[in-house]
Amino acid sequence: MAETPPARSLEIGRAVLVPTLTQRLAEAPARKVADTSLGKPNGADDAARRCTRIFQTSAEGSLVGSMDAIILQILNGLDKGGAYALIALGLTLIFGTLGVVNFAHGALFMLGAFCAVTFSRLLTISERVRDESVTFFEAYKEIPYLTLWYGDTGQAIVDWAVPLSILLAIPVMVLIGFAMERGLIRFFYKRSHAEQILVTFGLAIVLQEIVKYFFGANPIPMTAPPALAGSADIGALVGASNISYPMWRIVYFLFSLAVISMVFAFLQLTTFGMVVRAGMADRETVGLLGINIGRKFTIVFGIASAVAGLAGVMYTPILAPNYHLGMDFLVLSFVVVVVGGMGSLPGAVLAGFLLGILQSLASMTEIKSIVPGIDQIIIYLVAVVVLLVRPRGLMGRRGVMEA
Amino acid sequence: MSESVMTRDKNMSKGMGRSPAESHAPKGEGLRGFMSSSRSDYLLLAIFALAILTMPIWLAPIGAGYPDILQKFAIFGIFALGFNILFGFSGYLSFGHAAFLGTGSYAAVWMFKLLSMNALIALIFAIAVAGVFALLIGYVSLRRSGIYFSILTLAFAQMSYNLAYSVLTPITNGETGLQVSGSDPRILDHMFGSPSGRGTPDFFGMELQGWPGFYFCAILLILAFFLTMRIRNSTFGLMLFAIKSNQNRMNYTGFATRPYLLAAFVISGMYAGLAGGLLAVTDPLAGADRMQWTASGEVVLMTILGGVGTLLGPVIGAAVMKYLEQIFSSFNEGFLHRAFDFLPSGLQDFMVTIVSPFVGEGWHLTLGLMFMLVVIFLPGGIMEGLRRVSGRFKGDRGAADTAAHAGH
Amino acid sequence: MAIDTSAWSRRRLLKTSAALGAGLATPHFFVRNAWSQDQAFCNNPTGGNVVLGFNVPQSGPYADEGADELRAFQLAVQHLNGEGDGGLVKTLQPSSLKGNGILGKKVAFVTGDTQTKSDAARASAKRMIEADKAIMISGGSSSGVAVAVQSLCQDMGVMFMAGLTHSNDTTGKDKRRYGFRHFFNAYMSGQALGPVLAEEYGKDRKAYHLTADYTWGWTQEESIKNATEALGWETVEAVRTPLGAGDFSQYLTPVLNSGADVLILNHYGGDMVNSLRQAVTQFDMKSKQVGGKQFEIVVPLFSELMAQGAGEAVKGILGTANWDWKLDNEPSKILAKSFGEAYGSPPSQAAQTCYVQTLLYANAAEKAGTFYPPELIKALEDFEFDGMGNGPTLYRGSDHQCFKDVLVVRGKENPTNQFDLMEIVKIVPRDQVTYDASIFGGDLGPYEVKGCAA
Amino acid sequence: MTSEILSIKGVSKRFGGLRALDDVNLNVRQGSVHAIIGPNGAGKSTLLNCLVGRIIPDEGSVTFDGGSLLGHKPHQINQAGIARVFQTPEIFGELSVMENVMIPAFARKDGAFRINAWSRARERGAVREEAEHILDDLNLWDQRDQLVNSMSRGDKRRLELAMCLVQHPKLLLLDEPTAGMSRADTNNTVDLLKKIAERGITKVIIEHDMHVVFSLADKVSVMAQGTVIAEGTPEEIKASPKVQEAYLGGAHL
Repeated sequence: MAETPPARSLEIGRAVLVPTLTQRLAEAPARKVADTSLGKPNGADDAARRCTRIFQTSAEGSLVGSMDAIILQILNGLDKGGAYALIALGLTLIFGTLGVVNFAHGALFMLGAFCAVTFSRLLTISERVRDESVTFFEAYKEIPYLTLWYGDTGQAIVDWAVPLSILLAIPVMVLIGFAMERGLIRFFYKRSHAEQILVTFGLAIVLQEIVKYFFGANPIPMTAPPALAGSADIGALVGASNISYPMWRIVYFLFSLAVISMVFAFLQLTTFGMVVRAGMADRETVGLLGINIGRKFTIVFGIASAVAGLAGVMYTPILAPNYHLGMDFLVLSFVVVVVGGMGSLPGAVLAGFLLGILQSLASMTEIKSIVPGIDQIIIYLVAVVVLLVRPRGLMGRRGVMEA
Repeated sequence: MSESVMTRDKNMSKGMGRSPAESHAPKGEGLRGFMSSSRSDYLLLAIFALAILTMPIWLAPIGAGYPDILQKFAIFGIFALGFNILFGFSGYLSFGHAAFLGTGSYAAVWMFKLLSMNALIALIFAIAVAGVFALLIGYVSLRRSGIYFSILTLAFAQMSYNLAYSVLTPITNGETGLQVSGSDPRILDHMFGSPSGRGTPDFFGMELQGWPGFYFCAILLILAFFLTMRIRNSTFGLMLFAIKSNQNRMNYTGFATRPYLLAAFVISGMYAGLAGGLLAVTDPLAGADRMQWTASGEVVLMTILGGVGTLLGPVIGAAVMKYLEQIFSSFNEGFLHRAFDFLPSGLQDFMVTIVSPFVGEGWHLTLGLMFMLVVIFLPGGIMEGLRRVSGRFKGDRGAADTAAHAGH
Repeated sequence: MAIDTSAWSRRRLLKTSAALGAGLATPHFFVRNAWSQDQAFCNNPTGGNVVLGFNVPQSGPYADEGADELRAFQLAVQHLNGEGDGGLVKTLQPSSLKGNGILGKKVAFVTGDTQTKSDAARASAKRMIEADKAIMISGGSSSGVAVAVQSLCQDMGVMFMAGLTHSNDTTGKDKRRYGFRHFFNAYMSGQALGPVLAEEYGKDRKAYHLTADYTWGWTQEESIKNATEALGWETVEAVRTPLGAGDFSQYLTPVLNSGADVLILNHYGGDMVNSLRQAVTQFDMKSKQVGGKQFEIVVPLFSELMAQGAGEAVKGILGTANWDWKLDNEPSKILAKSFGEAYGSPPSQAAQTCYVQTLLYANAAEKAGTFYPPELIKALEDFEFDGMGNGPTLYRGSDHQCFKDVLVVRGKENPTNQFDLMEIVKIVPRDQVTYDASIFGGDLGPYEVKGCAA
Repeated sequence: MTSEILSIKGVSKRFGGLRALDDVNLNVRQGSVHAIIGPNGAGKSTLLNCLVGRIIPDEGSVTFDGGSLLGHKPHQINQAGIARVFQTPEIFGELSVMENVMIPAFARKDGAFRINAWSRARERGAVREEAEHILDDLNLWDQRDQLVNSMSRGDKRRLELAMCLVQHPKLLLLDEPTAGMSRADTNNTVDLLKKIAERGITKVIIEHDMHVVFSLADKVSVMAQGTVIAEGTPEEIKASPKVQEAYLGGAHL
């Protein structure tokens, strides 16, 4: 019947669990103290008390508890915001330089995620072995060749499939970006935004239907490498007690920072970047300087596509990808871009993190009990408030996309 | 009322004589009918009405000759017509019009529940509520323009949708959708002793399901079309086109543009409310899905697909999209095998293999491809395609006409 | 797609539905009066065919589940027409099925896409009824859709045999005379799951609910809450999460510090896949200790496709199911074999319920000797049967809910093959999950409706 | 009352660190043609923008026809009787010439908002008549049904002028009406402007072409570095050594 807890955890067989187990057992009493100090909320509707719980210091240290909660939510916001920022960054890049409203950008994010799926499928190309355990009909199970041939090393490569698939995703996504720009988008630079929306939306639908055709509609589970799965105690880092947070999410946040820095460094430090920035500031002038912007645009599109793709690759362990993933992020990413200010790269990043954090904080039970449903509308509410207070978003320039 | 207007119109046009602008109309059709004569307007209206009312006959061969889909054609036609008044005439792209569609539906169902199953009361209420809602959202959103305006409308609609789905369930009945039931008060019906047993909306005794429902929607579509035509030809419509063309000049010409835009926004919101109300009238259930951004996006796509700023385009775009959604999605492999039955067996299988990814569960693929093809090859939407085709048919005669105008 | 896996069965199907084309093309407009005079009910089949309408999600997040349901429908149609191995047509007890269609008419079918949206589902159902003259509608992969289509069918006078719908409302406050549900509901999940939870995790537990913020989520939360609180559990918090939130981390972080030691995920589909995976693989909850107790996660409603989507995370998670292909009884084995041979994978519980619903409809028609819905409804009401894989089953007349054994299942720790995702922990007997129909209220409505013939 | 229709007193405007306008004082007499000249970046267009409400000055006052213009929106200022011709024509490119002229005519008739969905635009007889007159006056009659986008640059400018004139403004602001025109076109425009001078509309003209300035203006103000450095009759300006030095040195006379 009920197994003893330690044996059970071991049985799950994730290597990382074993060393942390003793540590965790040691923590248990401390946690218990914190638990009791939080008090047992039994009436889920006592809003006032909850308010007190977050905002007021109490002798028993409930501040520590609520601070923990707030820190955790900010962490949540950061990794969520990382994804928003990466998608919005590419969207803004395309918009700022090319002046194209790209409704297929969410689809690029989705394609990135499926690059990871494909890569891990390639790694696990398997021998089909007749599965004897199914007796009703002929069924086959599969054992990856990598494991068959290289044993543990092979298995390790399979385990690290998601981060490794970045290697596949960058060239593939850049190529997809090139193809999209050369084959379709470039014919739409001079067309109205409405037509750009229609054609890129059509493209997004086509792309997702193609993915559905090959991968089905069900979400596909992707796992983080074992060493980065599970959660880490980062309480020590920030000087608070007992904050454990999923490791992969921390990785994702750092990854997004790295990619954002790389994009900014590229734009600031290279001649190419200078031209692109000049193009974002004043496209006509750059054209007059006799610089071949066409070529540059293609490369910009490739970069934007790769950034969206990378965001998708690394997001797969957090969100099991399905063909619909892009559409789910589409509206959100546009809100992020607009809140940041059309055409402003720092604005897109800032808005991404800001909305991520606000969304997380609004999901706290304490806040939901004061304003029911706030977590469902917070993003849009913030968008409305920002746009009414700052007409062109947080960092937008005058005259861009206002007509 | 409308009759007196018509007579006045006729007299006027007689009095005015034929201006050069009239003969110019065929060429300028892509533009607007602002300068077109009332005679050609009424001809168009008559043809439109005839085509709509005979849809059950001429759409039957392609599998769309049944009441529900024709109701949808008419209802979404009204929705798109109204949307076009804002987007097509004034150039302001709202990404939140589904909010008014949903509001209209909820308002209509609440009228069914509280007052009476009479469609007229429900529709008036639906239009009014959607209009007020549009006034509020429009007043705030129109403080911004361009994509900032679009995102504001989107944000309001998404908030409405999310709340309707969850927190506002007491009003909207959430995911399941608001329905009528036998235990509703229906004060008026009970007062006049005619509680409708089945809970079917009626129009003074005529139950509005099936074919009567379609004709009811169709007549409202024709009225909506007529009204849109009038708006387009009015000074108000001219002002909207002028705003779309050059808002700066409008300001320096002494026009406060925002009242015009707000009026257009509210009018198109009321069209959406009427469409939403009709959805409830033909099928008394209002769900939150109607307010989702995808529904807002759908009407944008319908309008662009049909032809932005044209009169007929949005109606055609709406019908094409609903047709794909309803009919293409229903073509399964069995249907395809029957369709290609005339071919030899091997070829038949081949054709089925080729076609099947595009129909049935693949209908979205066709939709996406169609969007792309239309935008790439027909920048003005389906209307542009029709114009080109008719231009080719007319051939030399058309060219001669144009030359004649040029020499005028 | 997956349908392609068995060319032979498809070919045969095509023949059976071949004669449909002509009927479809006839404008409804002209023939309406013809049949409304002599046959006073909606879509009474006049030719050699009877048309059933299968309304499943073909696009959107539940498309794969819809595809599996569609396969089951197609298999059921084959079996009813006496093709293939006959499947459960042979095992139904008591049976009036003859294996030559329904009442001597060949069974044909039409399909539609619900998009998991009430509006689209009703439009699709209306097309089947108005244009394709379907006499019965079945399918659906969500309760909102089921309730919406069910009430439409009541108005139109067409039978609705619900597919996968788990909300109490479908046969509770929104029940309809023309609607029947074979699938179990949230209340039964709670009743079945409660004792097992107490047995496995003890009676002194503190539960934290994450609930999808819409009607199904709420009824499930309520049912599980009632069942567990009756056992002595305490509910620490019940948090509503937006549908389709994707990333649930902001709702998961507070769980471990709340003092709760059990997380109950009232999610379905993509939400369940994501929340469960995030809780297990990222927040590492299953290896945590709270107050000296092992932290546990419960997913009250399981499905095979979701288990597939959740991957490793589903291991050791308790939940309930309507049916499982590994059940050790003859009909289940026959169905698994028949379905597996045709499509290369065993049927999901959604597929089984759709298959059974189709057969039960056909059986009721044979039993009543007519397609006239009121007679058919009466034949189904309080129909006691067996041989469909769920053990002895009652279609209760007072709310049109099936009562049968409910399975408590657990995500398998060491699956022996790719289809072996769940193990059956307990088969909870029918008596234990039966309840009084009056607790959910609702009104079935009349037998006789004006319907679409009017 | 003075005979000044427009009076600008102490107007200043800063953009960041740049002083675009620095204590500008200017008076325009009723019925006169007042030219503002000056090198590029002298603040001429900024001053016009202040007059039509596009820019709000930091300091100073602008009085028009007895009332202050500051704080009013562009459309209100237009309704007060100021019309402006822009450097690059601001016209309704997608509409016909006739419609372009009818819109400002309507504005004068019912400038306030009014939904009149039932009145067919083309049947508003009085408005149409007025528009036809103006088109005739400005030699645009033959092009009345043409789409504006397809017109030549010179015609577009003429159209914009027509759109302003149909409103019968009390004050007409012209921002470089002959910029980029051939000599022949310029002469035509000068003739045209002389012709409308007969209507007695007060005009403020920004112009680079001295030939135009001296053949039209009653009074000239010279601006440099955001302020007015000289003012007088054309003859006085021509004679002023200060102006010669600051501006006219490099100009074609």
